Amino acid sequence: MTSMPLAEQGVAFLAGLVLLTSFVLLSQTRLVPVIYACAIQGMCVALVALLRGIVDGRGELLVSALLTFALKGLCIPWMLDRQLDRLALHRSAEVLDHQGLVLFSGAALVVFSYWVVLPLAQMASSIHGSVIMVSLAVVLLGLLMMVVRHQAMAQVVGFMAMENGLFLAAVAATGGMPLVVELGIAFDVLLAMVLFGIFFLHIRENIDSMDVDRLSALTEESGVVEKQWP
Amino acid sequence: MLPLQILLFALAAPLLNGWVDMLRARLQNRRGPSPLQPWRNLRRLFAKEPVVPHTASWLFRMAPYVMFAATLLASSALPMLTVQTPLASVTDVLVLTGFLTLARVALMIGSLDPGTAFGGLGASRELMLSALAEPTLLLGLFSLAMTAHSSNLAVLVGHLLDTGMMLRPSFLFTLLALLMVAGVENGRLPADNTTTHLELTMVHEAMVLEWSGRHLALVEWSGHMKLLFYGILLADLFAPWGLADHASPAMLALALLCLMGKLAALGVVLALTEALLPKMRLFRAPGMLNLAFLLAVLGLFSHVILEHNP
Amino acid sequence: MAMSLWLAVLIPGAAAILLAFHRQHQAQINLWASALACIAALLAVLGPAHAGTVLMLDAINKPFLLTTGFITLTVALSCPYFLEPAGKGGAALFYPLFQAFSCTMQLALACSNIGILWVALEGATLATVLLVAFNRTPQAVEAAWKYFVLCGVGIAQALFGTVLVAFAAHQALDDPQQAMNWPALHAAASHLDPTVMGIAFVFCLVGYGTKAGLVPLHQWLPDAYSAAIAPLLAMLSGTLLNVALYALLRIKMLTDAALATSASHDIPNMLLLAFGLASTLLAALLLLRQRDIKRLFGYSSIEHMGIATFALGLGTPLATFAALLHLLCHGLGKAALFIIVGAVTRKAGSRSTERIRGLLHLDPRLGWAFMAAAAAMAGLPPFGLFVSELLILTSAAAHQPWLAASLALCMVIAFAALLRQVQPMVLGEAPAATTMQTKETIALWPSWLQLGLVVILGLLMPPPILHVLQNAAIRISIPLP
Amino acid sequence: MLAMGLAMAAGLSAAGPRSWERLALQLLGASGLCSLAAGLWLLLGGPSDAVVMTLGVIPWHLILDPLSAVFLLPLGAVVSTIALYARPYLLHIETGFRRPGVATGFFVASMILVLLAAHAFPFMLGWEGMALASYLLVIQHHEESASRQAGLIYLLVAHMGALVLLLAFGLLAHGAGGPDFAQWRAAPASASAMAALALACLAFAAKAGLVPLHVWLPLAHPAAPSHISALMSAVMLKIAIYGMVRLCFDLVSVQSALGLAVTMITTGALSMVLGVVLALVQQDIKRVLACSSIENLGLVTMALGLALLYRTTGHAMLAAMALGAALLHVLNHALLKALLFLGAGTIQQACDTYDLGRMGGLLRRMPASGGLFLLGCLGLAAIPPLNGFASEWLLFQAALQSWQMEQGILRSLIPLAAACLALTTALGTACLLRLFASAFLGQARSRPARRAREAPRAMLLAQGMLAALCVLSGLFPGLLLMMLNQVTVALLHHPAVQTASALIITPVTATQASYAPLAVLAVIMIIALCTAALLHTRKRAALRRVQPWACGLGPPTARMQITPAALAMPLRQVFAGLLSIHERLGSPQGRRYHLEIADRTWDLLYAPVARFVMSLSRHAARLQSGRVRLYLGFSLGTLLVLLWVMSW
Repeated sequence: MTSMPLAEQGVAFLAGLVLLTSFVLLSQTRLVPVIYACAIQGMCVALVALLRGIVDGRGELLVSALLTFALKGLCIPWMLDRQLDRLALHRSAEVLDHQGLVLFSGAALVVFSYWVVLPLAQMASSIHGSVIMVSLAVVLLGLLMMVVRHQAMAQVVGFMAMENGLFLAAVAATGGMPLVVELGIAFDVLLAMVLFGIFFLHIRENIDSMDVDRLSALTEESGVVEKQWP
Repeated sequence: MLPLQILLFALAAPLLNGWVDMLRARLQNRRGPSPLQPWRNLRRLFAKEPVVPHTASWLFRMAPYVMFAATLLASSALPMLTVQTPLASVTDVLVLTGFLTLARVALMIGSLDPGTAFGGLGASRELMLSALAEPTLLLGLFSLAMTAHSSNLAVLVGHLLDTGMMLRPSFLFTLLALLMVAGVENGRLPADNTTTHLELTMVHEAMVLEWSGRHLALVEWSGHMKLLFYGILLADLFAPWGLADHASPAMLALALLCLMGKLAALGVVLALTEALLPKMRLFRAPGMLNLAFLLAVLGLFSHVILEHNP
Repeated sequence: MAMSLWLAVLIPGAAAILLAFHRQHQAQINLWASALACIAALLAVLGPAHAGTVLMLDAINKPFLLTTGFITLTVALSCPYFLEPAGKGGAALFYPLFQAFSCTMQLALACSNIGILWVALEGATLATVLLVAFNRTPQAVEAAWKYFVLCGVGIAQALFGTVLVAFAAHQALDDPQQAMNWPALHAAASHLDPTVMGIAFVFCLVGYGTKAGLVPLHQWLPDAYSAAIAPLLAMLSGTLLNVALYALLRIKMLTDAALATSASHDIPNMLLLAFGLASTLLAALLLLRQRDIKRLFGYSSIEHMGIATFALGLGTPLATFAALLHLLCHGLGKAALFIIVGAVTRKAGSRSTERIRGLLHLDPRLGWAFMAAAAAMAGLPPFGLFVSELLILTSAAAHQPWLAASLALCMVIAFAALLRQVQPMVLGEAPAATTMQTKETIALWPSWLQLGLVVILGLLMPPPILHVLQNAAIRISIPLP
Repeated sequence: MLAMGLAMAAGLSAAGPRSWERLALQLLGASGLCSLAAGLWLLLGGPSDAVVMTLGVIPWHLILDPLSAVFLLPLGAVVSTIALYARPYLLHIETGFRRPGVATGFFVASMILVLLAAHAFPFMLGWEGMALASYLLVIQHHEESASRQAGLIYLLVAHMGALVLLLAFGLLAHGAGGPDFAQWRAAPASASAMAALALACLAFAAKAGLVPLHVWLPLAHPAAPSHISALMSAVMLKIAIYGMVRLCFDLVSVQSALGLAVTMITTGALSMVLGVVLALVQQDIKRVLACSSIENLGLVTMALGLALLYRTTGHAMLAAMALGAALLHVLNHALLKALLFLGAGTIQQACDTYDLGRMGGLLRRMPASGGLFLLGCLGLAAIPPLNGFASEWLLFQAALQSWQMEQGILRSLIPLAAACLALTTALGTACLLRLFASAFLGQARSRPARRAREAPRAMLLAQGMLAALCVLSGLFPGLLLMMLNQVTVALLHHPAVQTASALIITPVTATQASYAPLAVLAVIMIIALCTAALLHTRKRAALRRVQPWACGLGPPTARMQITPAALAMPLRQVFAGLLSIHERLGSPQGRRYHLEIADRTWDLLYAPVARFVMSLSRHAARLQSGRVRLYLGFSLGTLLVLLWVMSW
C-alpha cells in the first residue's frame, strides 16, 4: 500500500468504499438509507474517474466524471426520493428473509469474482487490475440485490448499483471509453430512471403494493386442460 | 393322354365317395347304399330342372361351372397313373393350391349371392376353416418341395420314387398335417358333417342349399372330385410305388390297380375316422387346424435342420 | 454509398423526433419515413463494403440491414389497421417510439463501434418497453416490467463484456482510440488475450442471449409477446432477435480468433450448441401447453432462435450459411405471421387457441394466409426454413450425430405441437358465435410478399444474395489468420 | 423430365379459375402418359438421360435410370387413369377445398422428383413436398373432425420420417464426402454407413406404413377422396419401397447387412399378418383396402429382406430373383389397388356411403363396376390366372431355393417367413372375398344401395383400362419380367428370371418350376365351355325364378342376411389377441349391438409416448413460474456457471 503513489492510494480507497456501499445496500431494510447509500456509491465512482482523469491527463475523462457525479450522485437519488414522497413509502421497511445467508453469499460472490478476474489483474497496469475485480464484484452484488429484495424501488437501486459497477469497470479497464459512448450510456441510464418512475405509478395503480412477487399473473403453471392426443 | 386322365378322374370320383359312404354305413352296421349311388344321384340331378332364386345374379349360375373346371384342372396336373403328366411342366404344386382356392372362392361367391341366411352362415364358417387350412396345405407341399429342391409335382414324385422311402421325420409330420387338412377341406366329420341339415353344424351343406338341377349336380361332382384329388395327392406323395414311368399299356394297368388299392385303403381310413370321431364344436376346429399348422411347420423345420443335404 | 448508409440510420431517427411533436396524419409520415429508410438501406447494401469510423458495411451485416428495412416498411403499412382502436393518443405514443426503435435497429447493425452497438440495443429496449405496456392492462404492465428488468440486467452484463473486449483491445492494439472499432478488432483478433476474451464472450453471451431469448434467460419473451400488439410483435420477432444474434455472432468471431491457439478453443462452440439445444427442447415442450396464440408463436420464435444458435455452434461454413439463411427466413416469415395473427385475433375476436375455429370458413383469404405462414414456421417444403433446417440437420449429423438426433427430436415435438394447435384453428366449421369484430379487412399483400420472399430465399435464391451469404459464412466460420 | 414439368403445370393450372379445371385434368393425364412412356422407352432399351442445373441453394441433379423407370410405370398408369376418373367424380364433391387439382398436381410432381432425384437435397425436397401435398388432399373434407385428425397424424408421422431420413443422409454425406448420389456409390463401406442405412430404412418403413408405424395409413386413406387414396396407396407407398431399394442395393455398400435383412424380413412378416387381420375386421370399405395395403407392403418388404439376405450370404442369383419378385409385386399391387380404390369411389358415388354394413346387392344394379371390382379382388387375392398370383408364386420360388444357404439358423428363418406368407395369402383371400360379397352380393341393406345407379362412363372406362392392364400383366408376366431383368442386372448383375418368354417364366431351371398363366387360362376355358355345351344340348326355357329358401317363413328380407361383421366373426375370434375388441350391448334394453375394434399398437406404443411428452412439458412449465426474482436468479446462475466453465 505504501509503495504506491498518492493517486493510486486514493483510487484503491475509493474502490474499497464502493464495495462497502454495495454491502450496505444489501443489508439495509428501510428505503431512505438505501437511496443515500446508492448516492454515495455514485459519488465514489465519479471520484475514481476524476482521479484517473487527472493522473492520465485525459480531458474527456474529467467531463464524464463530472457528468456521472451530477447524474448518479445527485439527480437520480433526488428523483428516487421524490418518487418516495409521491408513493408515501418513507416509513415502509421490508423484512429481509434469511439475512445472514444473503450476506454470506455476497461475500462468496466477491471471492468468486476475485478468482475469475485474477489472470486479468496481472496484465493490467498496477492498481487498475484489482479495480476491475471490485467492479465485477459490485455488478454481481447489484444483481444479487435485485434477486433478493421484494421492493420494486430496491430492485431499481440494485440496477443502479450494477450501472455504477459497470462505469467503474469502464474507467479502470480502458481509462474511459470514447466520449460518445459515455454520453450514450449516461443518457440510457437517465432514460431508464424516467421509465422506472413511470412504472412505479403503473404498478402502484394496478396492484397497489410495491411488492414484486405480486406481479406473477403471467405463468405457465395454470393447469391447462390435458388435451388428449387424438 | 390328358383327356383320358381327366375322363378317368371325373368318373372315379363319385365311385370313391360311394365306397366311403358304404363303408361308413357298414361300420354303423346298416347296409348302406351301393358305391354306384352317387352316379345315380348325379344322373338324376342332371335331368331335373334347375331353379334360381330371383335375388341371385349371373354369378350364381356361373359359379358351379368355374368350380367344376378349376377342380378338374387341378386334377389334370396330378401324376395319377404316370409320373410325367402333360400339364406338369406348366403348373406346379403352388399353382394347384391356387386352383383349389379358385374353386372354393367360386363356391363361396355362389353361396353368398342369393343373400339368404344359410348361404351367409355357411360361407362365414367356410371362410374361417379354409383360411386356416390352406396355409397348412401350402406349407406341407412347400416342405415336400424343399426335399426335392423343386416345386414341379412330376419331378417331386420322381425324386421320391428313386430315393426310396427312408423314414424321414418331416414326412411323418407333413402326412399327419395333410390328413387333418384333407378331413377339414372335404367337410368330413371332425369339423363338418356332410349329411346333416342342422343349421347349427352344417358348413358345406349350408352353402350348397340354393343350387338345384344341373348346378347342384356340378357342385356335388366337384365336391367328390376334390375328395379324390386329396386322395391321389396323399397317395402320390406318401406312397408313390406303382406309378408308371412311361405310358405302356401294361404299366398303366398295373398303375391303375395300385391306385385302386391305395384309394380303397384311404377310403377305409376315412370311414373309420368318420365313424369314431364326434362332430367338434365350430370354435374347437381352429384349435385342431392350429395343431395341423404347427405339425406342418415342425415338418418344415425338421427337414431344414435335420435332413439337410445340399 | 456511405451517404445512403447514414441516411438509412438517420431517417428513422429524424422521423421519430418529428412524430413526437407533430400530431397530424402521423400514419403517412411513418409510412413515408419507413419507405425512404428501406430504399436507403437497399442502396447502401447494393454498394461496396465500407468501413467508416462510425458506420461500417460488410458482408455480414448487409443481409440483416436489408431485411430490417424491408420488415419495417411492411409493418408500417399495417400499422393504421392495428392502431385504429387505440385512437389519437395511442397513435401519438406509438409512432415516435416505433420509428425510434427502427432507428436503433439500423444503428446497431451498421455501427462500427461495439460501444455504440450496446447503446443502440439499450435504446431499442427502452423504446419498446412502453410499447409493450401499450394497452394498459395489468398483464401488459407486468409483462413490460419483467421485460424491462430482465433485458436491463441482461444488457448490463453485455456492457461488462464490451468493456472487457475494450480492455483486451487496449492491451493488444497500439492506439487506444481505435480499441472499439470492429474492423480494427477483427484485424487484431488473433493477438487478443485468450482469457480476457473468454470471459468477455461469456458476459456477451448471457447479455445478448437474454435479448435473443435463449433458454435459461428467455422468460421475458413469452410474457412480452402475449401482451404486445401485432405490429410491435412483428418488429420484435422480425428484427430485434436477429440483431441480438448478430451482435453475439460478431463477438464469437473475435473470441474464435483469440482462442484459436489456446486449449479451450472450442468452448464457445460447445456453449452455443448447449444453449441452442436447450432452447429448442424447452420451447418445443412448452409449445404443447399453449392456449394463447401470440404466446404460442413467441415460443416458436425461441425454438427457431435455438436452432440458429445450434447451427452457429457447429462452426462449419455450411452450417453458418444455413444459420444465416435460417435467421433471414425466420425474420421475414415471423413478421408476416404476426401481422396475420393480429388480423386473426381481431377477426375471430379472441386470442385463445381454443376459441378461434374455422378460419377458412370465416375469411378464406385470411385463413389461407395464416395457414401458409404457419407452414413456413413449421419448416414445410416450399419455404426457406425447410431448406435451412435441411442444411443444418445434414451438417449436424455429420459432425455431432447424437446432438443432431436430439435436435431432430425437439423439432419433431415442436412441429407436432404447432400442427396440433394451428390445424383446428384453420380447418373445420366456424362456430356461429364469432361476431364480426371489424368490418374493413387488412391489406394482406405485404404479408404474401414477405412469404414469397421466404420461398425465393429458400428454393431459387438469386446468385448475388447467394454470394453475399456465402462469403459472410466463410468469414464467420474461418477466423482470420 | 417432361412428365414432371407437365405435372407442375397441372398443379398451377388447377389453381386457375373454375373453368380451367378441365385443362388441369388433361395436363395431369398428359403427365401420367408421359412418365409411362419415359419408363417404357428406357426399359425397352433407350439411354438414361440426366439433367443437371443448380437453382439457388438446391442443386437439381435428375437422372432417369432403370430402377426409377420401373417405378415410373405404375405412377404413369395410375395417374393417367385418375385424370380420366376424376372429372365426373369431382362434380359430386361440394364440401372441402374448391380446387383439389392444385394439390394433386404438386403431389404427382413431387413424387416424380423423388424418383428422378440423384442428389440428397432434391430427394428430400420431393419427399417432404409429397408429404405436404398429400396432407392437403387428406384434409380435403376438413369439415369432419375424423379427416382433420387423420391429416394431423399423417403429416406428423411423415415429417418424423423426413427428419430421420435427413439425419441418415447427413451421416451418408459425411461418410462419402458430399450429398451427391454418385459420391455415395463410390464411397467405401464404413460403420456410420450401416447406422445411416438402418435409420433410412426406419424412415422408409414409416412412409410405407409397416407395422409399428402403420397407424396413419388406415386413417389417412379413407379421409382422402377415392382417386387420391388410389394414387396414395398405389404409388406413394411404393416411393418408400423405391427409396429402400435405391439405398440398400444401389447407393450404400455395407460389409454385412445381415442384421438389417433379418429385421426387414421379420417386420415384413409382422406387418403382413397384422395388416391382413386388421383388413378382415374393418367396417369401412376404404379402410379394408388401406389395411390390405399394409399387408402387401409387408410382403414386398419381406421380399426385399430376402433379397438382401441372399446378397449378404453370397447368392447373387437368388437375390436377383427375390428382388424381381418384389418389384413385380409392386407393379401388380399398384394396378390392382388403384382399380379397387376407384371401384370404392364408384360405390360411394352410387350409394354415398363407405360403410359395408349399408351396401349389398349392388351387382344387379351396377353389373359393370361389379365385374371390374370382382376382377380386382380375385387378382389381389392371388388366384392363379391373374397377376397377383404371379408375383407371390415367384416369391415362393425364391423362398424355396433357401436350401442353398449354409447357416442353419438362416435356413430355418426363410421357411418361417414362407409360413407367414402362406397364412397371409389365405387370410387375404378371405378378406377380399368378404369385401366383395358384402358390397356386391346378396340383397341391398339400405335405401341408397337399393337405388344405386351405374357409374358414369368415364369412371368405368378408367377402371376398365386398369383392369385390362391387370389381366395383361397377369397372363403375360414374362413381358414385365423381361423389363425387371434390366433392373436386377443393373443392381445385382443377375437376371431375375432365367427365361422370361411371353408365355412361360422359369425362374431357375425348367426342371425346377415354371408357370404359364396363358395355358392355365386356356385349359380352364376349354373345360368350362365343353361342360356348359354338354349340359345345354337340350333347349331349356328361361330359368325359373323362385323365392330363396328361408325355412318357409316367407320371402327372406335383407335383414335376415349375414352382415359383414358376422362374416368375419369366426376369424375375429381366432385372432382376437392381435386387436383390442370392445363388444357391448347398448341401450335400449341391450338390443343395440356395438362393436368397436381398435388397433392394439395404438395403446401399446403411441399413448404412452404422448403421455410421457405431456408430463415432460408439465415439468418444463414449472420453469416459467411468473416470479421476476426467480428469472433474475436464473440469469445470475447462468452467468456464474458459464464463468466457472470458462475458467477451466
